[in-house]
Amino acid sequence: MDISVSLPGLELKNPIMPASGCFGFGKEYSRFYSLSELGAIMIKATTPEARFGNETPRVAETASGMLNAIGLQNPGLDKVFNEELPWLSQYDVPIIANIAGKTEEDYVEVAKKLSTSPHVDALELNISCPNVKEGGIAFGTVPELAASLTSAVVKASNVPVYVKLSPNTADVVAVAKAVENAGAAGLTLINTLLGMRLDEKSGRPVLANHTGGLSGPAIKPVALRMVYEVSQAVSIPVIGMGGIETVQDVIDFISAGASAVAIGTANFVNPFVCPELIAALPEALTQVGAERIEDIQGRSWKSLAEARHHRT
Amino acid sequence: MDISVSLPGLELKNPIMPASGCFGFGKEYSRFYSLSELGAIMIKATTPEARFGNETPRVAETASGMLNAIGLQNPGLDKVFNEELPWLSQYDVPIIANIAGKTEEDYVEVAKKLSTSPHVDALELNISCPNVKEGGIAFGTVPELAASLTSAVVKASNVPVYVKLSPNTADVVAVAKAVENAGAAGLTLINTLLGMRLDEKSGRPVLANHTGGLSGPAIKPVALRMVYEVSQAVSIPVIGMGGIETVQDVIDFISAGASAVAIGTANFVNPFVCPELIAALPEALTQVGAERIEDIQGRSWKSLAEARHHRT
Amino acid sequence: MSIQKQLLTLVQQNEIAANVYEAVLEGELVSQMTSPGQFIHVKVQEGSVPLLRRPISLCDVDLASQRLTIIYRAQGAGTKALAALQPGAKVDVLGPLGQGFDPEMKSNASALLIGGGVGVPPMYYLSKELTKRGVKVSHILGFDSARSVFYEEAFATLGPTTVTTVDGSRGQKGFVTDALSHYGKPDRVYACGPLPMLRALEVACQDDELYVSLEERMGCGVGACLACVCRTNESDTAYKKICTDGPVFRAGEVVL
Amino acid sequence: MSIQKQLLTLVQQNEIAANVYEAVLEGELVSQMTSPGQFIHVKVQEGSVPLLRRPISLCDVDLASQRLTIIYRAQGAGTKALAALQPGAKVDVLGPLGQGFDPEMKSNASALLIGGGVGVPPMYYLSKELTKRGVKVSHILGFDSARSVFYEEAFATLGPTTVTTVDGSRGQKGFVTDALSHYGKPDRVYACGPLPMLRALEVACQDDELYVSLEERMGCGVGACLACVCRTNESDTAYKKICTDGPVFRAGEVVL
Ligand SMILES: Cc1cc2nc3c(=O)[nH]c(=O)nc-3n(C[C@H](O)[C@H](O)[C@H](O)COP(=O)(O)OP(=O)(O)OC[C@H]3O[C@@H](n4cnc5c(N)ncnc54)[C@H](O)[C@@H]3O)c2cc1C
Ligand SMILES: Cc1cc2nc3c(=O)[nH]c(=O)nc-3n(C[C@H](O)[C@H](O)[C@H](O)COP(=O)(O)OP(=O)(O)OC[C@H]3O[C@@H](n4cnc5c(N)ncnc54)[C@H](O)[C@@H]3O)c2cc1C
Ligand SMILES: Cc1cc2nc3c(=O)[nH]c(=O)nc-3n(C[C@H](O)[C@H](O)[C@H](O)COP(=O)(O)O)c2cc1C
Ligand SMILES: Cc1cc2nc3c(=O)[nH]c(=O)nc-3n(C[C@H](O)[C@H](O)[C@H](O)COP(=O)(O)O)c2cc1C
Ligand code: FES
Ligand code: FES
Repeated sequence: MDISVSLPGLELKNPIMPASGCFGFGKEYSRFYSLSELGAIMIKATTPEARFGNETPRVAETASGMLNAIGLQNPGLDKVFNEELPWLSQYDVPIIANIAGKTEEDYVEVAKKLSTSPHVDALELNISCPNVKEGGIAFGTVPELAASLTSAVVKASNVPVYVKLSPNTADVVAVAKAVENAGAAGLTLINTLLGMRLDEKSGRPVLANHTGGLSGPAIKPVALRMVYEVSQAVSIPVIGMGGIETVQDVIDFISAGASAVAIGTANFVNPFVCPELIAALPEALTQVGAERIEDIQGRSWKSLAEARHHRT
Repeated sequence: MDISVSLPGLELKNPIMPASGCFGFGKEYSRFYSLSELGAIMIKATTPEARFGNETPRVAETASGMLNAIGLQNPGLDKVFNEELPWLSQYDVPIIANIAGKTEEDYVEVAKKLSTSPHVDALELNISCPNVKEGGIAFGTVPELAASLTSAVVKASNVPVYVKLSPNTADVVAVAKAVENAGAAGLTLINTLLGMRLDEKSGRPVLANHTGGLSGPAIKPVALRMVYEVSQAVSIPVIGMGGIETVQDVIDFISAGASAVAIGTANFVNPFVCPELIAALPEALTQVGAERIEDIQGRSWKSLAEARHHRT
Repeated sequence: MSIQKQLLTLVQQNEIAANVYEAVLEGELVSQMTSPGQFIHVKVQEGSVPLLRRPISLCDVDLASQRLTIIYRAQGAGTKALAALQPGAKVDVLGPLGQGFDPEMKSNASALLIGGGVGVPPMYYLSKELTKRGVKVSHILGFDSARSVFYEEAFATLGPTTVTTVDGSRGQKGFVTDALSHYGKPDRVYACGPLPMLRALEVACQDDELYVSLEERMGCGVGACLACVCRTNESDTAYKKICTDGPVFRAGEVVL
Repeated sequence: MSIQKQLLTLVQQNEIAANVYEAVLEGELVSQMTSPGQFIHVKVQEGSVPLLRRPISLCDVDLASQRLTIIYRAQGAGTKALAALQPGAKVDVLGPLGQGFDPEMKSNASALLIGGGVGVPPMYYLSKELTKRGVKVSHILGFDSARSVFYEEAFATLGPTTVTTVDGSRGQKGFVTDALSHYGKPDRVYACGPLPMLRALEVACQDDELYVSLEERMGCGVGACLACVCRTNESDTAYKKICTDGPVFRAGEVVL
């Protein structure tokens, strides 16, 4: 079965890719399987300068989820450009570079340089990191700010720009439409929900950063709802993520309207999750009567629209 | 140990109460234990007219959580006033009446009448129901709208008004401050997060309403974070809720800054959860070195503030 | 009869048809379970996955040994976890819940019991209770295919029994309604199964005294959350709760 | 030596001190586990609660029988669930992970091994490997109180062993640092335990060749998520990952 997917700038062998921040720059998981098996790789957020990130503890577990407050630790633009990306070029896999910063200038600087790398196929504009004051979350919750940042980055970039949306907002559709109008080639969602855990004895926050981003199966219902809403409202493709662990989860996100999906937290639980999902997908598609991804993409709302249509 | 709590309009024997919509008007759980054991009862949302609510299915399960889309089904203002409330008066327990509507006039009408009932001790203004188009969620996400609705209801009410905040917003603190300034006597949070589940085979939404409100342990980290942020920013009391199941969860919410807590979904899992938590609380407080609720209330941020203070 | 929550002990569990399990639970609480058509609400395992209880009908009760039998299809997370439990496991049961079938009929009256799929189990306890009262029982049991059939002989010991399968791989090919003609006009008809089956029976048995048992996704199981309502014809906002007013209703009492 | 994920079989489990469990796991993967100080990353049970793996040090390995021993404190959700498993259970193990202690020393060299609480277990495998190489080992094992003490005799068969307890209910009263004076100047010191203990040792053993094993909350355990970093003195942004660069570091290599 053909499970390839074509997206702006990205010819994916399959719709499964690791999510940014959960896969480093690929080296670690390359010890478990060949990265060429993946649909694409979303690499860790890059900022202009190297960053240490937050103090530890940086993770805490919650019911069916985890909190993280890494704080955009990364080796900085130059090192990513000169070392990480060339290393990745040994694999036959599209690279989506996640970019972050404090100011519009930061984003533009990273976008400009990374998008000229022969190894970068698309950018993922991270306007939704909840773990650093300047992590772009303000950009991500105000449609106008999101749009103007998107315009600037699209202008600076040589490759298609995907915008990563924050779930910490009252109206994700408004942000989605704003960045679509501003030239985004696609959308990726969701980033983590802002949460916290307290130490049982002391009552203090477990995370050094106090609050962190909630990911994992706990957030899947929220993610699915946002993919469902956004994919109906825009005409650019959506890459869905949030709590995906099983091939049924992949089917669910595609049914909700995603063209491809990303896997975050599940890599930590099972380092082989991405190749396992890729291997399981054809059979799962057959089970739901699909011959290719598009057959079920958005079927959650397409079937409802048809039902409405037939009724009138 | 004294676990009583005094809040505006409410003298609570203990800080544990069932959350609105998860306890009907009390009758069902009165078969399991005496309602007089409870700190208070938050009764099901009341609207001016009787409502049937949404079609079924109305619930779906998710990882460590559940979705509901009841749709504010209730017997209407008159029946609540004339039948449900007088029935409840046989118990020695404060009643917090949750009120909802489509328009400001609706809210005011319900507030005016219910607050004159001798059996109602406080109102809970539900500006956060995600399951009906007019469920107030727009009121709940825009600070100005929330404030003007709160003013109107406070003016109409004979009893203190608590405002129930929505988590489906980028800035819960802004809404909290706005309604505090508008005269709210206290805040209750959080209501459910908007989510969805798809049927595995058909790919269609499981809920007839398509989307629903996510509750249960999955949302606890988000709820805790919001209680933590809001309780630091306002000087009115906060009643915390979202995923509480165990006495440790109660300790966590109080540590985060809540003065009392409400239990929703857990009632469905264990009909005895409220009295069990009430019974377990004194020992749990002792374990963390507290002699009364206030000793640990807000300790998550009070200790951090002290640490900051000592450092400078 | 009071609703209680108790840990029952799983004493036996068998797969009796494809993905269909028969489990026997033992404990004091069982002595409350005297009404066929009632259900128990099962918390399959501790912890938050699966979170909610699962409603399962009483299939058989032995008051003397304080044992109850349930039969369920392992389909989703909860029932699969239940199927994985080993004898000796403790199972958290809330019950008995709901209004069961009224088994009071005159001796020698005739009753037709119709079950579809996992709607068959409650019919067994009901059939035994009716038989005790001298009622002449007959059964129509509908399944997908031979692989799904269970309890055919057990029912046959109580009264005439027709099995139908959709694919004809066992018994009569077709739906339960296709077998109605064998049984003339019984004094009462009891039915439990998928909604389309119940709707078809409501039409086919419109002249009979028909009782149906309904299913709906539940939250609390005790009437508090309003997850499980169905409409009645009385008014736009009138409703019944399946968990407490039902699951058994007289045909016509609620809108199917 | 490659990291793999495999289901090991729990063959034995005992509570050997208050809330402290010794578990023996068997499977092929064990043949990779040749380096003391390395750890395994354990998915205690299927499903999303607990979600993440738990890092636990190798305490002993028997390559011949393909069995490993771990000792862990049952404190939170994951380790409590692990403690509840019965022999025969399958446990999903990822490993071996991290850089262990370097056990290569000259025969007859002297090594002092210091463990605190659940930092004691890795010292046992290390002590056996050093002993194999003819190294003279001594041990200081620090615990809270007599109730928490384990493996005292096991260590004593390998070399001189001092137990300290904070409350003095067993061995010497005080901290491990209070017992250092008994052991002169060893050629090398190895330590694993709580951060305050390691910090105290960094000061007390500043003239020694000291190796410490660190703990931090982990996400992936394989170097990808950056949950477990610690700073080094090289620069503001310089760091080491405990899961892959460690957990064992030469004192001074990282900032404690
Ligand atoms: C009164 C009553 C009696 C029942 N008796 C039986 C019986 O004797 N044997 C049997 O096999 N089944 C019976 N059912 C159906 C049974 O409850 C569901 O099959 C079961 O809850 C599904 O759980 P799951 O973990 O397999 O599915 P999941 O898909 O994991 O369930 C997710 C959620 O949906 C609910 N749900 C899913 N399907 C149904 C359904 N058909 N009815 C109600 N809730 C559902 C679950 O309770 C749970 O909350 C009965 C249902 C009701 C309401
Ligand atoms: C390299 C390494 C080796 C270890 N070896 C041992 C050992 O041999 N014996 C032993 O008893 N303990 C050991 N620990 C500590 C052990 O990992 C934790 O006690 C355990 O993860 C706590 O899990 P829980 O389910 O009990 O706690 P929870 O409170 O349920 O855990 C919640 C989360 O916090 C993490 N966590 C909590 N405490 C710690 C901690 N101290 N260190 C790391 N993560 C933590 C958990 O992994 C989990 O992700 C080791 C830790 C590391 C990093
Ligand atoms: C440890 C960790 C680090 C993350 N770092 C980033 C990041 O650098 N940039 C980003 O856009 N998202 C980051 N995310 C968010 C994930 O890419 C993903 O959007 C989110 O975790 C939801 O997916 P999941 O539930 O599959 O993990 C991070 C998530 C985790 C758990
Ligand atoms: C079935 C159901 C019905 C609810 N109905 C209401 C309601 O009528 N009014 C309201 O303010 N909140 C309602 N809620 C929200 C709860 O009061 C509570 O805020 C939320 O469920 C989070 O708490 P929990 O995780 O303990 O359930 C409802 C929740 C559930 C699960
Ligand atoms: S399941 Fe809650 S009212 Fe019926
Ligand atoms: S735990 Fe993920 S990098 Fe160490």
